[in-house]
Amino acid sequence: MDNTLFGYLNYAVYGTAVLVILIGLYGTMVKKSLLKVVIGLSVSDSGLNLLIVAIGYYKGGTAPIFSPGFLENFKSVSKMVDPVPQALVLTAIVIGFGVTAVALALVIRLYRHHGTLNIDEIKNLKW
Amino acid sequence: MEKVLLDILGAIVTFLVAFVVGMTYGGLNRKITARVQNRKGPPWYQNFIDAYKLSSKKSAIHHGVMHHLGPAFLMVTSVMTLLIVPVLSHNNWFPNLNFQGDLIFLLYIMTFGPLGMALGAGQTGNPNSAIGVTRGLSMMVGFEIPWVLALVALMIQYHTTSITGLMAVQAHSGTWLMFSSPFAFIAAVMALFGMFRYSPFDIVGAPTELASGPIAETGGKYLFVMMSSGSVFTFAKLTLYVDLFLGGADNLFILIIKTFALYLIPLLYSLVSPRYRTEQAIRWFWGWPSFFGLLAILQAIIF
Amino acid sequence: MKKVLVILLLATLGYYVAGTYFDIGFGQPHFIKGLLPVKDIYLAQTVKSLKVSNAVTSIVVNFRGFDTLGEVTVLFLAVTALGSILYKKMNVLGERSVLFSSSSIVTSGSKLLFPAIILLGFYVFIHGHLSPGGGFQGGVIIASGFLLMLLAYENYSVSHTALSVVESLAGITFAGVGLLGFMHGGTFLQNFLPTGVLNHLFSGGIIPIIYIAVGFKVGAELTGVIYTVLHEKGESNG
Amino acid sequence: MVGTPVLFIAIPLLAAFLIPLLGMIWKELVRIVPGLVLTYLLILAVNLLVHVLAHGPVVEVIAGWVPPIGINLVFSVFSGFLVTLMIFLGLLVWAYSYRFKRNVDYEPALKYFLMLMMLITGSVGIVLTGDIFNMFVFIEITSISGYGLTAFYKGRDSAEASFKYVLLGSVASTFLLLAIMIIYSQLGTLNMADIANKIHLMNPTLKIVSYIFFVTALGIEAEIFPLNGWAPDAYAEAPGPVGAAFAGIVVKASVYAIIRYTFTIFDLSGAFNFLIIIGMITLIVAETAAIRQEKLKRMLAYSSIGQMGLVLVAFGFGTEEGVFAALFLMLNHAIIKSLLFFSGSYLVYNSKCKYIKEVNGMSKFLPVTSLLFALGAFAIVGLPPFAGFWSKLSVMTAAADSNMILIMVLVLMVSVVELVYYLRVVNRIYFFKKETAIEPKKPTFNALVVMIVLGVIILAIGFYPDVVTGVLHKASASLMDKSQYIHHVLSLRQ
Amino acid sequence: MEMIHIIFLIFLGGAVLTYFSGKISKVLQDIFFLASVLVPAYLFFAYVGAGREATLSLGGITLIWGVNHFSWLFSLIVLGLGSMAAIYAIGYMKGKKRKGYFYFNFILSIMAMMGILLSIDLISFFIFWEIMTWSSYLVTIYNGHDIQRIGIKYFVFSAIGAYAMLMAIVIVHHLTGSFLMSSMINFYPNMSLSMQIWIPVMFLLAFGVKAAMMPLHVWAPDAYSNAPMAYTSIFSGALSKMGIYGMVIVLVTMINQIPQGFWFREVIAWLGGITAAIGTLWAIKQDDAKKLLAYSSVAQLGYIITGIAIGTELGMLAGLFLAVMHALFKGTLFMVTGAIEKQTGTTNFNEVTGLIRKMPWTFIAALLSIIALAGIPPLGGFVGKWMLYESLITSNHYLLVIVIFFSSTAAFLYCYKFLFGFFLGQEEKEWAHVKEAPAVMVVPMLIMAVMMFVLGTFPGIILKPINSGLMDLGFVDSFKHLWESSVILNVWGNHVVLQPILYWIIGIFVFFMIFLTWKGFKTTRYVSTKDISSSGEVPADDENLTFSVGFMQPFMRAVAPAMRRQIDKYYNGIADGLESLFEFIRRIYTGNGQTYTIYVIVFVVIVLLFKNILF
Repeated sequence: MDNTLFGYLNYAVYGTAVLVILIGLYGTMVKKSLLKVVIGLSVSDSGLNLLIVAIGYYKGGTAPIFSPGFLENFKSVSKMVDPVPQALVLTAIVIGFGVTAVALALVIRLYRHHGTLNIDEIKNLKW
Repeated sequence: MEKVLLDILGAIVTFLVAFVVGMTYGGLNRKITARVQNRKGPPWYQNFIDAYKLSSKKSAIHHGVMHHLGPAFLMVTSVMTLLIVPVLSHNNWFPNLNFQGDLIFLLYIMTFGPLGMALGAGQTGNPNSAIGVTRGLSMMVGFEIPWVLALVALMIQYHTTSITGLMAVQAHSGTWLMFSSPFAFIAAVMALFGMFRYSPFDIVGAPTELASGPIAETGGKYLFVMMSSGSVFTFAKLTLYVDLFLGGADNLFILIIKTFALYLIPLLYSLVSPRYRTEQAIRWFWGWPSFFGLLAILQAIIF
Repeated sequence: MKKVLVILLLATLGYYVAGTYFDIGFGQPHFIKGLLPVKDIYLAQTVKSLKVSNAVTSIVVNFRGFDTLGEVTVLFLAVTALGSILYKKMNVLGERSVLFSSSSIVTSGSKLLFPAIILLGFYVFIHGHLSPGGGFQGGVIIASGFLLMLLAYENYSVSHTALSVVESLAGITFAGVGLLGFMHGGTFLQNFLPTGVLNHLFSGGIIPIIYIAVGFKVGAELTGVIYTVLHEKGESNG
Repeated sequence: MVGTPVLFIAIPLLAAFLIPLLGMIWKELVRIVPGLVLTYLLILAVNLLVHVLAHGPVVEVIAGWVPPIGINLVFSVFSGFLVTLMIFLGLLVWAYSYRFKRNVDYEPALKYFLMLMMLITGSVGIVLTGDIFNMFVFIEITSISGYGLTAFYKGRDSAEASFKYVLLGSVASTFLLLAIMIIYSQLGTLNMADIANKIHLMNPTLKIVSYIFFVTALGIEAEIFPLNGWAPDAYAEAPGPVGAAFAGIVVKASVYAIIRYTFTIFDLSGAFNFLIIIGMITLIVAETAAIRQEKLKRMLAYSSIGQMGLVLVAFGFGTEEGVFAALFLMLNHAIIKSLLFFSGSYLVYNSKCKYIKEVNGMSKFLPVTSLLFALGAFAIVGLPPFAGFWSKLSVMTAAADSNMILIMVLVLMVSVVELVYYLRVVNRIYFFKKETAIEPKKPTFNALVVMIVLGVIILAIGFYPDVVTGVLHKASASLMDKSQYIHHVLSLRQ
Repeated sequence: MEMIHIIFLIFLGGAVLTYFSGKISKVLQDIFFLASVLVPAYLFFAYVGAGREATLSLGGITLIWGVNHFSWLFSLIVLGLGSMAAIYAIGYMKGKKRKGYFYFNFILSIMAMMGILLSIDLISFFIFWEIMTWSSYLVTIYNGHDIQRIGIKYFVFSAIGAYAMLMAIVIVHHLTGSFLMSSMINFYPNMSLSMQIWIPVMFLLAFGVKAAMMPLHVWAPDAYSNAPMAYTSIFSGALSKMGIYGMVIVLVTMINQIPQGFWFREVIAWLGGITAAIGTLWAIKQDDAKKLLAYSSVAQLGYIITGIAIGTELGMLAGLFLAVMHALFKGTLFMVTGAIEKQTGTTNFNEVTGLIRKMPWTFIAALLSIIALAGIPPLGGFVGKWMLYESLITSNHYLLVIVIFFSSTAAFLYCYKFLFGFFLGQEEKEWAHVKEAPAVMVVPMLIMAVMMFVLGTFPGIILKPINSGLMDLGFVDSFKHLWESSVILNVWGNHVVLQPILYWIIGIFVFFMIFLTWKGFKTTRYVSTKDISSSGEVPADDENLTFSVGFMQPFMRAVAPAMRRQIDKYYNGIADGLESLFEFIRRIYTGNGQTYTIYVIVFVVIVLLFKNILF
């Protein structure tokens, strides 16, 4: 790892992504409101997506789109960033959306059933 | 066939001897007790008179088959014990069953009669009988322990389980087992107290309290058989002790002396002892007598 | 107490996760030397055999098209699960929740914008193989158009049956195209159409077809989700 | 041509998209079509399995791109066996849930059967796929169907159970993606065989971290303690047949995933012991928790978790015998636990809280169901001559051959615990007086048939285990042969 | 197809047929039941001899069944007693509910026992062992009351034992690569010392449970007394002998081969002795005939265990002879109890009295078996007891012989209690209606009583098979020729000749019987038990004078210190402790989804922290 500005960026991007994941998890684990719990899940998903996309990045890379003239100008595909994480993140986002939708629907059901959003009061099933 | 007849004849003779001696001891017992208590007491032949009277009585009622047969069971035990115990050594008149049984067998055949009698007593429906029986059986568990300890000690010391074997040991060494195995003798004699059920171990019969316990509903011929069985049994037991510990006897006179001497021990002890309750009696037997029995076994192992 | 514990735990976890990714490195080649990463094959093949200029699209729809089929299924299932979870007896939709009614500027503005949004959505997924974007993105844009309408008009309604039919037809198209490829070339989702010329609209074989189907499906499904969740007022006893 | 693995995914997906349309034609079709699909898949699976047993694994590429470029499906004896088992169970679950509740509306029925079919498809996909990211997608398909099915009943705490499931499921997918990205960033590939081929080049620390994340993520689905908080709730609150599907199908798929990662993909020597440790902890905690349960389905759920722990332990021996034992356990557990869930659901059918005490004296009202429950209880604790015995024996044999004496002792002690709580229930069914006024519900005809079929299978395996041991031996051999797997997948040419 | 296969098929098919034929006709069910017990028994004795083997391959394991002299001996117990109990069961079960259930498990138990005896490999041994366990368990809880504790206790103990055995089996398989018993035995001397000790221990744990050995006996009294009496007779008579069967095999073929075997035998012999003593004491305390007999069974099994554990030939013979005798007399006694239960509806001594005149045949059977149980000559029990004492004395077990003797003497107390409680004492009006049990129940009892009588005088009948069985196990035979006659002897050369003794006893008995009856019995008249001299008064008809509460109170007071500690309580304490531990574990699942999420993170963090150790 070089000590240039880019070296710090290294820490900054991954660090941010991990931090966002952790913040999301913290919200999931500590917040009392069901909605906040779901938001926590969503936040950690975002962090994760950020992390995945960041892996695919190359210093100075271009978008993996062979727009007219690209091959003529660059001659090499190695200038492109890795398209695979992008494809994966697309899937991850959609799945994250699906899960969030289901979770929100469940929150609605729980609110209907218990009349509260406090997770500590929704403990009928235990032991 | 001739041998069988001879055997039966021998048995009858043995039985008669045992009956007479046993009855006499019973009479002497009553006499001695009376004298010690500063009474005149009945004559020594009083038991014969009682027996005669009982045997000539005719029973009018019975309480069922077991009640009817109970005395017969009792008699089987007495006679079988008598037949297995060698009455006189070196004597062809009383060989009986001497070589066909051993001490363990004897121990078990001795319990046959009490059980039969207990059944008879039970069928009468008299609660006192049943109470007496339970006390008797409980007490039996008590005194059997020192008794068996003593016997086991003898058996392991001399590597034989038969009475004749033990007698042969004494004849061979010339020493009575009473002296070579003193602890066993002590334990056995203490167990003898229980066997005779004289005071302080007379709670089984408990004449005043239980109306004589097991025999409460028995009279006439039944009582006669029981009484004679008791006499025979007394003699058989004493003979067994003599055989085991006092070197046996060559003729009847010596036998009677030795047995009477032995008989005096429980008799005299009974005169100075009040009655124990059942559990006290059991605990007593599991106390010092058993201790001596264990010592006997220790001795047998070490020597 | 609990919070401190959680923070400690997350800090430890973060230490390891971040450490791992710092080790991997950012923005520089991280593949182990000497290995040929699949992305190089993808980038080469997307031009060579698929004639698709958007490499992400070619991965999403063709190289890893099976993932996308699954992804579409996930969405479909999410809608189904949502419907199942929020299902109410008697088959009546609950009352719509309205916080405050929209002003006429909003309503007429929305009406104006709606066709443009829909058009943009169509554009995005039709050109998915040429430019950034694709079926998912286009579908989302379409759904956002419907969201706008739903927000602007209190009594705006979308036909549930129509949504369902679109959804199903789009899904069937995807799976059916895949099966056609299976029958044609022996493998599922195999390209059986001429690939055309790079950077032309009609190029890439089945890729645009699938992406269009995905676009319709995503649009319909997201609209369905929004519509269902919006009508969730009343009935507190479940 | 006997058919190809991709049809296991494609056909149900197509059907899933079709079902809403078909439902507009005739409402009953939404109930029937999944059954038809599953029947077809079962025939396909059996055919393929027979083929594979004779000719070796079938590797199917998708979209014409050979591994490692494209996604591939592998139908080896090992995965094929599991697929056949899952589809068979799925068919039974379908048949059982057909008219399980009388008065279900059209819409929920549609959604129920759709999600059930996708639950099965997702699990089958997990087992078949040869790509780690594709596996993630299938896991999500399974999970989301699971969330929906768990929350299917209204008016109970099912939403709560489902919410916990969602919570943990999301955490699981987070960890799964983290792990996948670590692997990808190092090896540049997502194909399992390719990864397995190259994994030795990886930095050990990264390898271990990614393995841990994988196990955590899959462990949540596979109900490893302490990751299984959702499981008892979900089992207890989901409809009865779905409980059986969870126990018999979903968990199996997740365990398969863990095993695939441990045996084939990663080459960590400590992983086997790790499996033994977590399996053992799971087994002990779950079985001991089960003994104090008051609700029938929760008890079954804990028991199911415990069994999965035992399966992991058996896999953890790392020997072919261990794998054989584990597969046998999985098979038995799938069949027997399904039977228990099926019959147990009817024993507490009309009860609201499903307390164990409500099964008291049910044998008088539901003789066949009670008998089958008792049969299942006897079988699952491993009493001969029922099916469970043979798997217990093979586990013990494998443990002895691996010199795991302590494990044997612990497993057997836990078995005693298991015995106790199952016997308690059986006692209640047969020898207690009925206390509550809950009306017993007679099983529907198809449910009865399903249960009897399961009972017959239990007896058949118990009396003649050879019907399955041959397949199981080949399946375990195919799992153990890692290089063969890699060879089969990577030798394909364009 | 070998005859052994056919026998098992008949058992199995018979069980199923019996179960389902009850839906058609009760009579048909009875016929099927009898047939499926008696036909295999006949086939076995007629067609299966030593050396015949049958195999079956299951799951890659070859199961081998065959018979040798030793297992033939036990088959005699199982099938003989089983047949008797089956005939008896027809009468006993008449009019009861759940007949099919009972018959089914009855047949399965017998099949399982036969399977155990015929097994040559360990797996089929274990399979049949478990079948035996659960089928007997199912019968144990037949009555349905109080089953929560009893049945489970039985099953849990059995399972612990069986699992220990399973462990031993698989370890043996690991060491030898084979499930055959013979290969285990052959390999045994080559094992490491720890295995040489642990494998027998694990086997003995299993057998000890079934044989109700001391610390493992707590299930037995409850289980024996709770099962229907028709079954308990084989439960106690035959099923418990399976433990003895296994013990003998382990002791003879394995433990005797190593020098440490001495300690094994000592410990087991002492456990047997203590079992006998404790069982007897508790039996005396019981007020219910079933419980009394159950505890008595425990005690008797203690003798048997002691006998076989001493390991001398005489001891083995004694133990096995006692096993046969125990099957006979305890089987009969349980049948007697069952007959009384059937006729009166209760087995409590405090309720039933004075049945002797109502049920005379039952009484005779009971009397003979009690005499045999107590070990009083001339019945068979004596022979076993005698040989046991002789073997103990001649092998230097001085203290053990005292323990055994104490137990055996104290046994008189409960023997008498049994007879008195049921048959003797006051005849109360309450039981005036009681009739003798039906012939189908009485005949088996009487047959067995006669057998006891015969064996008491001619023990050679059964000692010879025992001897050849022991020789099959590898015992050196030292006094084979003498078992032909009715003589029993010990290694010191002392002997008891039984035949003349019997004649003498009969002679004396008959003589005095005639003496008492001569001109007497006809003229005397029977009076009721109310006609007694109770302090000079005649009690009224409605006055209940029966003495049964606190029957052996004085004795119990004497031994009270020994009975203060109940092993049961320790087990209960352990069970309670475990339950609360489990309750605690259960609380891990708090019901809060967030907590579960925290668990996940905790798991990850812990594994990450220890990753260098784990991987």
